[in-house]
Parts: sequence; C-alpha cells; structure tokens
Amino acid sequence: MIETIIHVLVIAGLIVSATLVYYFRDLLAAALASGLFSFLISLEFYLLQAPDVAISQAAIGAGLTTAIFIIAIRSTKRYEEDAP
Amino acid sequence: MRKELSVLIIIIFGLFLGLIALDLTFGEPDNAAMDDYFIRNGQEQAATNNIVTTIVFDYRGFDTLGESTVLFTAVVGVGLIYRKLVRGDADENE
Amino acid sequence: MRMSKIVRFGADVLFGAIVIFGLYIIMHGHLTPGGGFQGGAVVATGVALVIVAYSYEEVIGMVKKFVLTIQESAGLVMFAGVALIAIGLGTTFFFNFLANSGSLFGMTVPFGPNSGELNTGGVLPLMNIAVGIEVWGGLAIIILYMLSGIGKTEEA
Amino acid sequence: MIAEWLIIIFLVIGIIFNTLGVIGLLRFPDLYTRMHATTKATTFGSVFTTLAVIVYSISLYLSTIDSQFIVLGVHAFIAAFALAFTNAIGSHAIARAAHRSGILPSPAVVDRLKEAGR
Amino acid sequence: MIAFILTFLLSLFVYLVLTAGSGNIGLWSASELTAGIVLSLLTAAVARNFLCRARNYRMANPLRFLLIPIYVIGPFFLEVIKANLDVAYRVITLRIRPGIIRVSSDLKSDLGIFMLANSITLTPGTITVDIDEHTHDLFIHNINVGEGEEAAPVIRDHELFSIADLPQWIRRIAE
Amino acid sequence: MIDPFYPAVLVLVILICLCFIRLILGPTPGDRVVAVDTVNTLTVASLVILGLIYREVIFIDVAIVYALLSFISTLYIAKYLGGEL
Repeated sequence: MIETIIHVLVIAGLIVSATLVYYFRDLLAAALASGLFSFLISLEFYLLQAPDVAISQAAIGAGLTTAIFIIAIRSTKRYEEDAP
Repeated sequence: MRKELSVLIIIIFGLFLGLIALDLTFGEPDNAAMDDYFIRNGQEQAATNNIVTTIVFDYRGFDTLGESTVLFTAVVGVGLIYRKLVRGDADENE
Repeated sequence: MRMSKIVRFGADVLFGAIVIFGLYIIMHGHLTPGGGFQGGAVVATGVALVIVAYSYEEVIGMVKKFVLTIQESAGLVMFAGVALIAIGLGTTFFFNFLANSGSLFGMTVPFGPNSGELNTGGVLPLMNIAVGIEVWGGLAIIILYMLSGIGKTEEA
Repeated sequence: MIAEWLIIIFLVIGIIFNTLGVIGLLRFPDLYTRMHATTKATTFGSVFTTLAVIVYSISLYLSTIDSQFIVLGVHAFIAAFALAFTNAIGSHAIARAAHRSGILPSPAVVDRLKEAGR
Repeated sequence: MIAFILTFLLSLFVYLVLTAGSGNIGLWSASELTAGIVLSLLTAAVARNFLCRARNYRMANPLRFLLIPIYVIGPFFLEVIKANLDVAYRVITLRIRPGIIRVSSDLKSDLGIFMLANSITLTPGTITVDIDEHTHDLFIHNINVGEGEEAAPVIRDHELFSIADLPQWIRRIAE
Repeated sequence: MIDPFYPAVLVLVILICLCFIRLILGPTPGDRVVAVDTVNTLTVASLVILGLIYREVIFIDVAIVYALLSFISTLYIAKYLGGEL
C-alpha cells in the first residue's frame, strides 16, 4: 500500500518536472528541471529494482548531461525568445 | 482556442494511456520462454552472478558492440565539429 | 576561471575517490549492478569535476586530450579483439571461451544465490574493462571539446 | 529490543530535521538563510537516517551471522560520509556564485564581502 | 614518487573498505587483494598529481590521520548538534539577524583551510561564502550576528564556536 | 512491531514533492539550485533506506554513486551563475 503511494508520488514529481522543463523561459532553470527529472527517474528505476539503469541514469543523466547543457547555454544564450 | 484544444487532447490521451496501464501486469510477460532460459542457464554457462551483465555482454554481445560504435561515432562527430576551433587558425574555407 | 580554493581542494581529494570507485564498479561488473558503461561514466564524471574546478588553461595541462583519444580507441579495439580471439580458437564470435576453464577469470560459481567471487565470469570482466576504458575516454573528451569551443567564442 | 528503539529514535530525529530543513527552504526570506536550513538540517537528518540503517544492519548481523549485513553497514556509512562531504562543498559553491551574480542578502545588518569589493 | 605511493595507499584503503567481507585472508579474498593492488596502481598513475598537489607531505603522518575521526566524532559532532538545534529554533520562530562578516584565521595549509571552511559551513549557523586567496580570510554568512559584532571589521575564528575550540583542533591536525 | 522504514521513505518522498514549490516559485536561479540540492540530499537518504528494505547489499552502491556525482551538476551551475565558466 505504502509502496504504491510512493510510486504515485514519484511519478507525479516526474510529470511536474517534465512540465516545468517546458514552461521555464529561463533556459538555466529548464536545465535544472531536466536534471531534477533525471534524479527522480533514477529514484523510480531504483524503486522498480533496476539498479544498473539507476546507476547509469545517475551518472549520465544527472551528472554529464546537465554539464553539457550548461556549457551549451554558456556558449549560446540564456533566455529563450518568443516564437515569431 | 488552439491551446485549450491541445490541452484537451493531451488530457484525453493521458486518460487513455492510464486506462491501458491499469490492465498491464508488471513482471509477467506472455512470451517468457527466452527469459526463463536465460535465468536458468545464465549463471552456469557464463559463470557469473549478474544475469544482466551476462545478457548484455555474452548473449547479446553484438548489441553492446553497436552501442560502443555509436559512442565512438559521437565522439568522432564532436571532434570534427570542434576541430577548427581548437586549432584556431583560419582555414581556407572561411 | 578557476573556482575558489575550497572547491579546488575538494575536487583534488574527490577525484581519486571517484576514480577508485568507478574502477571498483567496472571490476565488479559481473557481480554487482553496474559494469563497464556505468563505471566508465562515473570516472568520466570525475574528470568533469576536475574540469569544472579549474580553468581551461590549467585543465589542458592536467588532462591530456591525446591520452583520452588513445583510450577511447583502445577500448573499442580491445572489445572487438576479445571477441575476435574466440574466432581464432575455432568457436563463434563473442563466445565466452574463458568461462569455467580454470585459468584467468575462469573459476566456476556455485549455483543459486551467493555473494560471488571476483575470479569468475570468463571474458565478461575483460569486456567490462574494455567498455569502461572506452566510455571513460569518450565521455571525458566530449566535455573537453565542448569547453574548448567556449574559450574560442569568447575571444572572437 | 534496544536496537529497535534506537532505530525508531534515529529515524524520528532524521525525519524531524529533514522536515525542518524543507520548511526552512519554504519559509525563510532570502537565499542565504534558505541555504542555512537546507545545508545543515537536511545533511544532519540524512546522516541520522543512515545511522538508523547502520544500527539495523548491525542488529541483523548479530541475529543472523551473515557478513553481507556488515558490508551493507559499511557502504551506508560511506554514503553518509560522501553526502556530508559533497554537501558542504556544494553549498559553498552556490553561496559564492550567488554573491558574485549580484544576489545580496536582503535583510542584512552587515555585508563585509561587498565592502571588500569582491 | 612519494605522491605516487601515498595515492596508492589511500586508494588501496578505499578499495579494501569497499570490498570488506569477501573472503578469508583477513576479511578479503586473494583475488580481491590482487585486483585492489592493480587498480590502486592505476589510480595512483592517474591521480597522483591531484591528491598531493601542494607537495606537502605533513599529512603522511598516521597520527594526524587518527586524529581526524576523533575530531569528527567528538567536538565536531557536538557542534553539529548544537547548530542544528539553533537552526530548528530559527526555522520555527523566524528570529534572524543575518549578515556577512569577515573571519581571519592563521591557518596556512590547504587542508586546514578546507577543514575550517567545511566545519564553518556545517556547524554554527554560518556558511562560508567566499575566501580571500592571499590572506586566507573567510567571508561568512552568519544567520544571527551578535549585538555589536557588526562593528568589528574582523573577528577571530575561535569566537564563532562556543562548545569546543574547533580551530585549535584543526591546527593540531593540519598544521 | 510495525516496520518503520517504509513510512520514513514515504515522508521523505513527500518532502521531495514539497521542494517543487520552491523550484516553481524561486525568484532567482540560486533558489532553484538550492531546491534541487535539497532534493539530492533527500533522495540519497531514501535510497539508503530502500536498499535496506530490499535487503540487498549491492543496492547501496547506487546511493554512493548518487551522493558523489549529484553535486557535480550543482558545481557546473554555480560556476555558470558566478560568471566564471
């Protein structure tokens, strides 16, 4: 029972963070939200007892992808412009 | 108007997927003959405790080879993109 | 630019810890969750830690791009080479010729749940090491290349 | 028996401090004070929940002589240590970056760093 | 060479802690010991210029190493408990008086500065915000600046701690 | 006696969800970074407890990886915010 509630909460957090990635106009905040998405999906993989995937998600998705995003934002620009 | 319509479509689609997910049972696929074979014989044939590694590197070795090649290609692509910037000299193309 | 002294010292201490931990994950790939890809990603993230703590000019003196390139290629060659040795022995590609043979990584495991022994697994540890070396080099060099792009656009 | 009470006490302390940290994150007025709540309280709480895990693994080892529970305790201890170590460095990095990017402490009686011209 | 050996020993220690309880030579099996030595040699080859960057081998003394766990369990932990009760009180009552103050310490080595900064971050209602790279003065955000403390341009490091004299301990360990 | 570990994980996950409020509200990017950092700490705590619940030694390794690596993205963001990258 409690396990089901935990699953539901984590998946709700996943949906909220994925929506935030879409809504943030500040790309730095969007990169943060996508990093948070990676953290939470790593937790969800762990709850589903798949530690291999959880490790690779924690290392790749949470560590390296955020770093690459930040470097890319640094070399382009930070704020998203409105669509023409 | 378009925004409301798209939100409506998303909600309907989400409910649809949720209804489908109610019927699924995790961990009991229908065609499980191959899984059973791996689980029964993997530890003995590859002399390994971690079945996941056994499948990734032994039974499905070609997949891993392709995955490594993909990573290699990605690195080569990144290197090609940034090559001129690294060297810093004006090429004849510019 | 470099970050503050505290972050730099912390990165220096943590780099060794992350490297040995990633090598532990690579080496125990056939016993515990993880393996070549995961361990290589962990070590590459450690390299990213060094990159973020120091400035780019200092980093290219510490982390050699040439060594990482050689690592990346050598890992792939080693991975395919281990698979090719099996053909040389008269079996199929990717055949696990070392398992249960009694030589290196060749001990047999008892059936059923047990905590495991490092000296098992046949060619799987070798392949883990190969993939680990490759992923270490590849992911680290991607970040280095992207960082070099920043340094150039700033001057221009 | 005493192990069970210790586990309960450690877990309750850990949960209480984690909750206080999150409440502080939501309630405090500016970034630096929020960082006080999150850094100290959540690190302390997480270390205490990890201590509960260590105590439970030791009691499991004493009841069933199985060395894997000792390994579990040691690894949990390493996780707690790494957590405290990285949290301190990370919060220092965030505070320094925030001050450099121009976020000043809004209710502040004194700001020596700004006076030093950094 | 000394850096290589020190890094080797430290990483071997970490590896042996990670794999404890695997066999019966002591706590380890023979293959784990072999793998640990090989991997530690590799780590030492990669990371020898990082761990001993300052070429300061004062920490190679094992007595100083033994002091670190005593420091963490003893005075540091007491300060942590007091600091957390303090933060809990301030979270509930919102009675804060924040400010950034300047703290001077006569610590010279990197490890000393590092330990002092992290102790300050984790303990008495303070966070290290910045550090002066030349004079090693720390700029500290204090959540409750005492009455009259904001007038002093520089305060000494031991005035921050009330239960135990942590800077004295750090000086004993790292200097 | 009730197993106290599952309720503890439940409380931690609820706290993780509360951190989203600061992530959405946070006026400056610094506040958002602090919120994400808090989520990291809470997640490591819940990972350790879950590893005990499943009685698997090997699961704790994930928590160590997480604790060691999650702050690297924090460092990158901090370096960018400070204008040093």
